Amino acid sequence: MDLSDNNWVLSVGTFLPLLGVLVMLFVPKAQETTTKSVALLTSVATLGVGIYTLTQFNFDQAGKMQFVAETNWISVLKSTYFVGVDGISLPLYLLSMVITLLVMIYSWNHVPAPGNTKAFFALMLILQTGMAGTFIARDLILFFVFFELVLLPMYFMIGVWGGEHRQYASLKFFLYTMFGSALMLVAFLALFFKTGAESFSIPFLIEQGAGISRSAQIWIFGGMFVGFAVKVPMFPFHTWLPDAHTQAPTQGSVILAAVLLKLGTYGFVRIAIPILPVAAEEWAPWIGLLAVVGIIYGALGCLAQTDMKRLIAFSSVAHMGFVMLGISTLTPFGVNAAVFGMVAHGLITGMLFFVAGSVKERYHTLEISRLSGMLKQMPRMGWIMGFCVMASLGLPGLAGFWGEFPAILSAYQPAAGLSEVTFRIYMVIAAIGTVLAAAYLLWLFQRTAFGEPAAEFSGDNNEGHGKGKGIHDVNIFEWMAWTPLLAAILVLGIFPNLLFKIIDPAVAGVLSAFGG
Amino acid sequence: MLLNEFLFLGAILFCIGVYGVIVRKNAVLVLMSIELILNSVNINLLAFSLRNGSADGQTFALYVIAVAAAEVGIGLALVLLVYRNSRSISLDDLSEMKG
Amino acid sequence: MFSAELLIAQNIGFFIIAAVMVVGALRVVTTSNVVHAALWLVVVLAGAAAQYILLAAEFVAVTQVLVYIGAVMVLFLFGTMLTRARIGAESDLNNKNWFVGLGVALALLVAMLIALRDGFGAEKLPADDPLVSTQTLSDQIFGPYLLPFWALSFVLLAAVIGAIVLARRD
Amino acid sequence: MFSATESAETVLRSGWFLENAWLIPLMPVIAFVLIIGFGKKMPMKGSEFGIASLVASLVVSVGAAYQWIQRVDGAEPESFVAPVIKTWTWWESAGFSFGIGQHIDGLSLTLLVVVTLISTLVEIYSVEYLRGDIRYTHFFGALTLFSAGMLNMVLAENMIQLILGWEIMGMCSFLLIGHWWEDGANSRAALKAFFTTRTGDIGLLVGTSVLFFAANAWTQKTLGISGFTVRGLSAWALSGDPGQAAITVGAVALFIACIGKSGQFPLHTWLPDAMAGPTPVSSLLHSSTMVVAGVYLVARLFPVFFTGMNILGTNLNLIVLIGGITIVVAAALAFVQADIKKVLAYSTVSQLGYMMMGLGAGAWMPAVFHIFTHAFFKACLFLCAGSVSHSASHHSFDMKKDMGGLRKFMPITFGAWIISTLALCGVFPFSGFFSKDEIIDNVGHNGYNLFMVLGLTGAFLTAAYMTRATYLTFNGKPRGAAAGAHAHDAHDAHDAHDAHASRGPHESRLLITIPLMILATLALGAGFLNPVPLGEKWERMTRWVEPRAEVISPTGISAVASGPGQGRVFIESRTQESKSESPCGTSTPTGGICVAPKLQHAPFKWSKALMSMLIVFFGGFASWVLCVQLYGKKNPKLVGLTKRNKALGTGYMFLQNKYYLDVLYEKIIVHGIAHPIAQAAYWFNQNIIDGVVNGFGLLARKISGWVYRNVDQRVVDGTVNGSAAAAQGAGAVIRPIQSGKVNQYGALLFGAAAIGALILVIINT
Repeated sequence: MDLSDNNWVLSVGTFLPLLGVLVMLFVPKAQETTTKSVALLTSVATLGVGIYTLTQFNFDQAGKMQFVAETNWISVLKSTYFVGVDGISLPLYLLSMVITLLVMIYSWNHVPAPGNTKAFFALMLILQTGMAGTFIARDLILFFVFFELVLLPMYFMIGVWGGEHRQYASLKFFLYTMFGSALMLVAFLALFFKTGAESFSIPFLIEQGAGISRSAQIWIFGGMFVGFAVKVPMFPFHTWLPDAHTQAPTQGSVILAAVLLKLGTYGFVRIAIPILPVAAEEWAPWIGLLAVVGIIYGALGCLAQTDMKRLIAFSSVAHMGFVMLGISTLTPFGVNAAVFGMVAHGLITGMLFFVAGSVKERYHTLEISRLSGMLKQMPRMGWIMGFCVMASLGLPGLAGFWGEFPAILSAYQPAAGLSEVTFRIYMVIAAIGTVLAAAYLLWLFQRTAFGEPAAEFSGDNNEGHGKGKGIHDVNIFEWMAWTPLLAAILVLGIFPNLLFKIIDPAVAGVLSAFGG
Repeated sequence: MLLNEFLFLGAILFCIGVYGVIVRKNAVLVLMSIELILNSVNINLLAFSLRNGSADGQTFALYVIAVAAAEVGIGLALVLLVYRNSRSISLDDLSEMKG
Repeated sequence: MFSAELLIAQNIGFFIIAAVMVVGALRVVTTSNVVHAALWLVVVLAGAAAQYILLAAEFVAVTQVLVYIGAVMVLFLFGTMLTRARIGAESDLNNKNWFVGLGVALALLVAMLIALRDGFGAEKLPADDPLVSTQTLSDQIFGPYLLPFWALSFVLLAAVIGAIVLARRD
Repeated sequence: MFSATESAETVLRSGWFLENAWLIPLMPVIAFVLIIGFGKKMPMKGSEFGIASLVASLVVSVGAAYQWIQRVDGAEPESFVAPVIKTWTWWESAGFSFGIGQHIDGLSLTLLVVVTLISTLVEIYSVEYLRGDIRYTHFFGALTLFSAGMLNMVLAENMIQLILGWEIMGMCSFLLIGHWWEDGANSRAALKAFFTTRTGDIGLLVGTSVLFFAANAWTQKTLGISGFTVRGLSAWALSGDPGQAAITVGAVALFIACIGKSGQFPLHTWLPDAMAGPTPVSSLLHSSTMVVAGVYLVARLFPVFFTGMNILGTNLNLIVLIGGITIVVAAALAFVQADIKKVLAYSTVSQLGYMMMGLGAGAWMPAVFHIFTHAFFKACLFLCAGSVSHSASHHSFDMKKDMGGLRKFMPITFGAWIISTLALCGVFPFSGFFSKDEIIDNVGHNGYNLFMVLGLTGAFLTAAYMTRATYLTFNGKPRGAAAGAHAHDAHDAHDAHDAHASRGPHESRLLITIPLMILATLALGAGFLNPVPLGEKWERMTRWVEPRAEVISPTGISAVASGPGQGRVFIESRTQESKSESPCGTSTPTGGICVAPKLQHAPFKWSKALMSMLIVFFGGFASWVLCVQLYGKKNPKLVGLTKRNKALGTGYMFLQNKYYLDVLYEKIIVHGIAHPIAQAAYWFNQNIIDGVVNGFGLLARKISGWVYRNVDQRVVDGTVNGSAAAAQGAGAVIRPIQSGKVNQYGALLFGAAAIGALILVIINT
């Protein structure tokens, strides 16, 4: 493969982190700073490559796969190392890099107990490779490998650095996803054999997929559905999420919310729907149903929470519901909204988890009833939280809205062949969901940020302006880690076209089977 | 002779072994069940080797046997160790990985 | 060179041995006495060896007898003794979720049987068995499969050391 | 047909201000950024940014208004005057393109001028009113952004942009109402306001979607613009294309949003609570912005509602009904309030009812004119109330406790108050008369007699409660804080201004009184912009603002007006097409489109006007007598009458509790969702779903035993929502699956394998 057409950038961008891990292995455990800086440098370099990719990306051809690299890999399985990005992959690919870098910065002085910086940073780098790889893989086996590669580091991250119930949470997370991906693998294999056992490459399967008999398609899609739905997570496969999020360390939650959940939805858009259009049409109403149930259900779950982090976790269920609703319409409009929603949710919820983590660090609790008057003790933190809350409940002008409103809009007119009535009902339910979202998020904000600080934290309280002991406002690392996210939320909110422009053609390609 | 006769036999043994692994509590018995599974695999290997008229199957069967021996050795050593530490080899009592 | 009778005899032999093996295997996983289980396992392994012969794999059969019935079983019995398992019957060798095991095992069985049936229907084994001589076998092992062989030897070495380390009393 | 048009071709004037009206919302936004950025460092703590930007916006809007008048006067009489439209593509998705831009015509300009003017005055007033407040800078930031939101909504060129402004306003109102959030009550009020309006917004989202998909095809075909655009929707609504179902659903959905935002019955309960915010906020919210947004939306998309609700077709429709009810219901509530701001709040609600009723009854122009006049006198009234509490009663708003007899202490405030009160009651020649009376008149004229009666009742009640408020505040003897006694239950006491505690009641500083005077003058004079009684040629507003119902060529509005010289084209020559029989609204226009339905105006009759005058005076007089007896002379017959008389008592209680609507919403609905339902869902989550998911584990135990223990657990520590407890419960359930036991891992492994294998088999056979 010649290097002229830049087909090396993706591989480099994906595997650079592993190189970093390799280097880290030779750094003695004691020298934490060195370890950190190696890790940080690695992810900076990775992001550098990512940005180079962005600059080289041909935006007029956003619909087409670019930087394609293909070489033999496992000839026995007829599986090739086949990577490439298009308008759908690129934003998520970059998102994963950015998030990792920011998490690294944040972790600089936030390494959760029980320490062991080296392992922690190494895991994050491995995670980065897995996530990036999943978004660029164009071969099912490759995809699966990366998909699973993501699993283990996260398992350890939760299981080692997590909260008191970490084993429970991590194991639940692990088993769930394992279960899902087992079925997914089966589905992949079935697909492989059904298409004449010739290749695992996605474009090939897209050509061949239509040939599969209807019933077989539906079965295979079912397998993939479970695999992806667990990751999304969709109701009723979501129960691992609150535990995982609540127990995971801040960094874990952020990566989980910002990128990992997107693997599932990405799988739907990239693999399940284009390869099995017929089955997709069969399943769409059910996916839509689960999506709206998830929206309402997640919202109700939030209202029942007393723990801030858990509440945010449940809100993810609701938000991913909007994404799935967009996808289930099978219209380009809806899927655009969904992809935008993925990115927006990644930024916003990631940010919310950052805030939650910092709050936990300062107050040593996330019990909503015990927190109050944050705006008094740390105004900046409070307003940042307010900003994220507003973004998360879909305020126009901030990123959240452009994932939410178009998704609702698209549900009014699903793709041909889907029942309009059903989806219009979904639309109304989803609209109600937005109100509930406003309810729980503002409720959260009002109870934690407003009011007088609780006595137990307010410390030496001279006429109400006294900062509590040990309660300091946003520190420099947090600023460094957060500013990009906040900026992105705002910018994408004001210029949604930045993203839509890239996504649109790619999505059109994905849905070509539906005449989209 | 039919190929399937052997394959079926292998399958049946395999499932019995699986049953044992799941049901048995005593570590030694679990190891035995694993032996069952390995043997069923061997039967398959040999059956195919005969069918394809190639020696690969047999070669692998040999390897499997060797590995099985090693595995049993280690396994029993572990059992012994465990027994020494907690005067029991009932797997129900061994839940260090409990969450 | 084989006559029809011999074939029939083979078949009969196969079924008898197979039956014995299955029964033995069932006892292994059901008996309530560890030592008995070990002995039943011997039966199964012996049966397996016999089947190998039917499958024209003498060398493997011999190895089976030597390694398994010779060494492994002894290991097992020692293990049983050393962990002071009562020679008599024991009350709770099985844990409570036997039906899970049953379910899973049956599911697996069904799946495999169906697959095999569809896969190899009534395919016959070559009657005039191209006897794979022990020589070819050795050529295989020390020829193309040399690397695995080395790996295997390392594994065994490691196993030996590991076993010593683990079981050493100190 | 175009040959005929050349003759009639006239060039519409335009101008820099009209072309660049989109600057109006932009400048406050920039100011907001500046304030947040380095407001704290500025000498005036950032307020200067806000005021400067708003003044700038005011200048631009006035300029634009002037040029619009030029444009209209330059145009053929009775011919449609194309709005000045600019659009830029904001974002595109899947072939749909969404623009952002400006839609400038008489209506939007009216609002623009009013909003910018009042925002400016309110901010000037706030400089004094909130001097030394803890979050002075934040306040100005939020206030400026709030105005920006409203302005953006007013000149929105399409629905998405409108929603943008609408929601930004909602968020800022949340921040402003909750400005003193140390007090839980305030932040709850803020939450309530946001949440209520947000509930209405379901309608906005749904309605927009419905209308978009219903109209887009037509608009794209005929006008080449998206189905979100205001003008597109208007033209489509009158084109005879829409199916009745779609447009009705859309209109109703949108109207629900308006009910929420404009505090119409039954979603009006958030409005009085919104008084928790600082007075300037209340003044801005309730005079010209927030609550007017809903009314404005109806007026803006009037054709949609016209067709969708079949206005003028029947003598009853949702809008007029809600409006009518709101007038009376809210006015009645105003009687039992002791808080002066709440009296005004309810009066606002009832005035909004007038506007809605007017729109619903096809009295478009009077309703819009009422928005215009009402803004001035209501803002003035609120600012008066603020001034009173600021300088006389130590930030208390309780008329009964802390006011009274302030007439002599604060003459300017009193004067302003009286003028605006008269305007509010609609006394000739104050501005209210020319708008409110017109509404009532036209409502009757269009055949909605029942609602005319309601309107008159409203007028009566208005006069009565305003008299009561005036009496309690300015007459009689100073009470409580006003008398110098320190108010401990200060309504919204904040750090500043305890300097006033020492000096008794006194007139406020200039920064407060000047806005008062300006507003009072407007409240007095604004009516003469459209004095119907003086006859046709005086009705300038009608001429400038009311869109003329003329059949025009699609190019008339679809093409973006770029620079001066935007031409219009007639379809038929003027001879046949005379004003009286314009088909717009009544029948499908042929060979062209309409963007406004044809509405006729009620001929003015002094007799009717006098009648309503009498009603007003009677109301005022009766109330005055009552007040003198009740509060002044403490007449034993009246004092505590509600306690003695059963019927009155219950009625009083009923009003006191706001018809128990709050109870319904908060206690039953919200509480219901937030607690039982949510808890149930969560319980379901923790136990049922997790239970199913942990099926492997469950199989390992006796189901009954599990249920028992779980129930037991829940009974013992009777909580399910605590995440810890839940995790415990779930943990107890899931333990078998992750017990660290080899067997079960084996079971899982082989089980999964078995399932996989089975599926493979099934697929392959």
